[in-house]
Amino acid sequence: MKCLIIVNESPWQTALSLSALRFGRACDSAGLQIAAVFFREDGVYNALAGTVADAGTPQLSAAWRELAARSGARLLLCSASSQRRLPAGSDLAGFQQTGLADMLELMQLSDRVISF
Amino acid sequence: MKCLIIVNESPWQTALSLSALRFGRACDSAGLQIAAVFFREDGVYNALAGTVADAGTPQLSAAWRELAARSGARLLLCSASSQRRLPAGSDLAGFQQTGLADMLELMQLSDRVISF
Amino acid sequence: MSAMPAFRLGLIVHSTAYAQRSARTQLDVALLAATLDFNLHIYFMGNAVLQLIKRGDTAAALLPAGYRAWASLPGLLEQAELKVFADVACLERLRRNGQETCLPVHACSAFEMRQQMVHCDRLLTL
Amino acid sequence: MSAMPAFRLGLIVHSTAYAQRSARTQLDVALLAATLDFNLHIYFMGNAVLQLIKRGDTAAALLPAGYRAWASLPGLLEQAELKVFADVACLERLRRNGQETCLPVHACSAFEMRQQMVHCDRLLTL
Amino acid sequence: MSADPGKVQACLAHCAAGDSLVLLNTAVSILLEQDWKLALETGVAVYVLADDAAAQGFTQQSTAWKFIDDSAWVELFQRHRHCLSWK
Amino acid sequence: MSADPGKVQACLAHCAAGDSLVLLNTAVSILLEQDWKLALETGVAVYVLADDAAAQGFTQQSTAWKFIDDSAWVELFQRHRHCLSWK
Repeated sequence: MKCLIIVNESPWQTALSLSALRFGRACDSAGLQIAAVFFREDGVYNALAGTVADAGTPQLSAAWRELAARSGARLLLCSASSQRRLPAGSDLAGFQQTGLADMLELMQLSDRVISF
Repeated sequence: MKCLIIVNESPWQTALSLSALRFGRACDSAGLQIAAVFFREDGVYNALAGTVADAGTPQLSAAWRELAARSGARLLLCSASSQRRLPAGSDLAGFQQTGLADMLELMQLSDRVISF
Repeated sequence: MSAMPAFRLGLIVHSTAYAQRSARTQLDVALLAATLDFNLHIYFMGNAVLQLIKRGDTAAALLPAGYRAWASLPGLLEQAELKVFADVACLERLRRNGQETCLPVHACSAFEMRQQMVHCDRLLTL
Repeated sequence: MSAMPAFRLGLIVHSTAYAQRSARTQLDVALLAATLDFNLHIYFMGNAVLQLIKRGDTAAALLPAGYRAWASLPGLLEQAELKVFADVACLERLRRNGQETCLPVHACSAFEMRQQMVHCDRLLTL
Repeated sequence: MSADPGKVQACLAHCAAGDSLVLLNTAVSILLEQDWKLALETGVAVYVLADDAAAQGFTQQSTAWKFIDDSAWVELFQRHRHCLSWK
Repeated sequence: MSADPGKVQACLAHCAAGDSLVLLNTAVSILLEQDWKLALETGVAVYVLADDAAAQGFTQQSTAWKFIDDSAWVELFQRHRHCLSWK
């Protein structure tokens, strides 16, 4: 079973990006194929690495890359959202910019979709 | 009369940062002294310049710098919030990192405080 | 990519007008789905239907225009169907206030909305 | 900087526990104000008072610990006063559920809270 | 000062005579509800940011509230010692 | 799936028999309210993410809901064709 995970929230203003990460890890552990994690709106801030994180909670951009490496999931940034929010030349290693058309195609090809 | 403006929200997820900008401009027009604009939590993303903005709405980091130049307001980023969110080496021209102690001191020295 | 003919996409819109700064956050997904000729169901939850009403000047509030592009949705579809649903109580408040939506909207209860949703191939919460 | 002796700061906390990811968002302001020996009023609005209850393991949810540091607040104050206010209905729900707050809290109505607020030199909405 | 329609009721409960209430951003949509002011103490003046109201499509005049521009918003801010946000 | 206590009631109104409701994040605090389930159709199974409940300080067992771990969350996700978020 193939699934698409959509992340709409910034890494710190809510705990939803964490929930999404936990869900992604649990999907991978259960043997589901994660077609992609698609970051929209403030979710694209997940690609930026802060320099510190509170003890006990992950640095999310690194955690997403680790999940991607383990599961084969692609990490996709909505280009419209990114252009509004991220400075030119940002280090987005491991994340790819893509359009909404790709999101809709992935959605069609996936068996399940979940939004955070 | 001296006032302190606090911005807690990201530039796109709500329209509150815009409201704060409008309020700052109106304060300046009315001859109030803006002691500082203090950016906390996701508000620190206001310092990042995206590469595009929708027609009819300002690119906020530039708009804040313009207000600062005109009014003499300092643009202060909460360092704890920034470290969690902004990559090392981000271009934050016009914005200064500072601690919560500075915010509390500014608050004491200001006649009015408003949070967005 | 070409849309499979019978594919029906349900878009669930929770945000009211300018809850986000950009007017295009949900709109762009709907417009794109329409150009791909998906069968499209759009569910406006609660006050989200305020995205469809007529508004005055937005520039003074420093807000981008854009919501009126919802009205162009039907024209983008070739063969596909478009159905728009919104909360009956919220539409009643609009009617009382003399406000109209720029798209024909089916007024329905939460439960009726849900009965429609299950007929979609995919639901996307925006 | 040294705090002016009689300065009373009111902190208004709207966010419940983990509404933001960091447990320190409002806490750090309160702790700092306490070390500066400000007179401190803290107003927990609605469910924000849940920041003060005992919680289990947070690591499994990938959440940082930290809220228990609210309990250290009284120990940081030398001469200054600390008063903590929360919504009476919310505290009643906690009591029914067998949950206690880690700070002594004055239960009050919205209106009573507001009567207290006006005696602060400065109010900060966090 | 409230910017979120979902928070206006909580805000009203904290108002007392002599206060001013400013509705901005999405909170102006509360004007659609017939009963939104039921819980409000008498003697609380209600203001609505005119530019936000126009952007939201609400322009109806009423004796129950007053539309103000941003400079009047700043005047209110100066006149009141405290400004609380409900967003 | 709901992550916001303020949205749970709207979510309940959309539920029908056979649905599953998963409470996560701050939405688990809704368990404090005695009447929160009044508007829920019968036949809707209620699940609460155990790790979130622990982090929020809610661990009371009840016949009205079931605590689940993240792997059971994924199982529910697989079992239902659609997953709607109320956050």
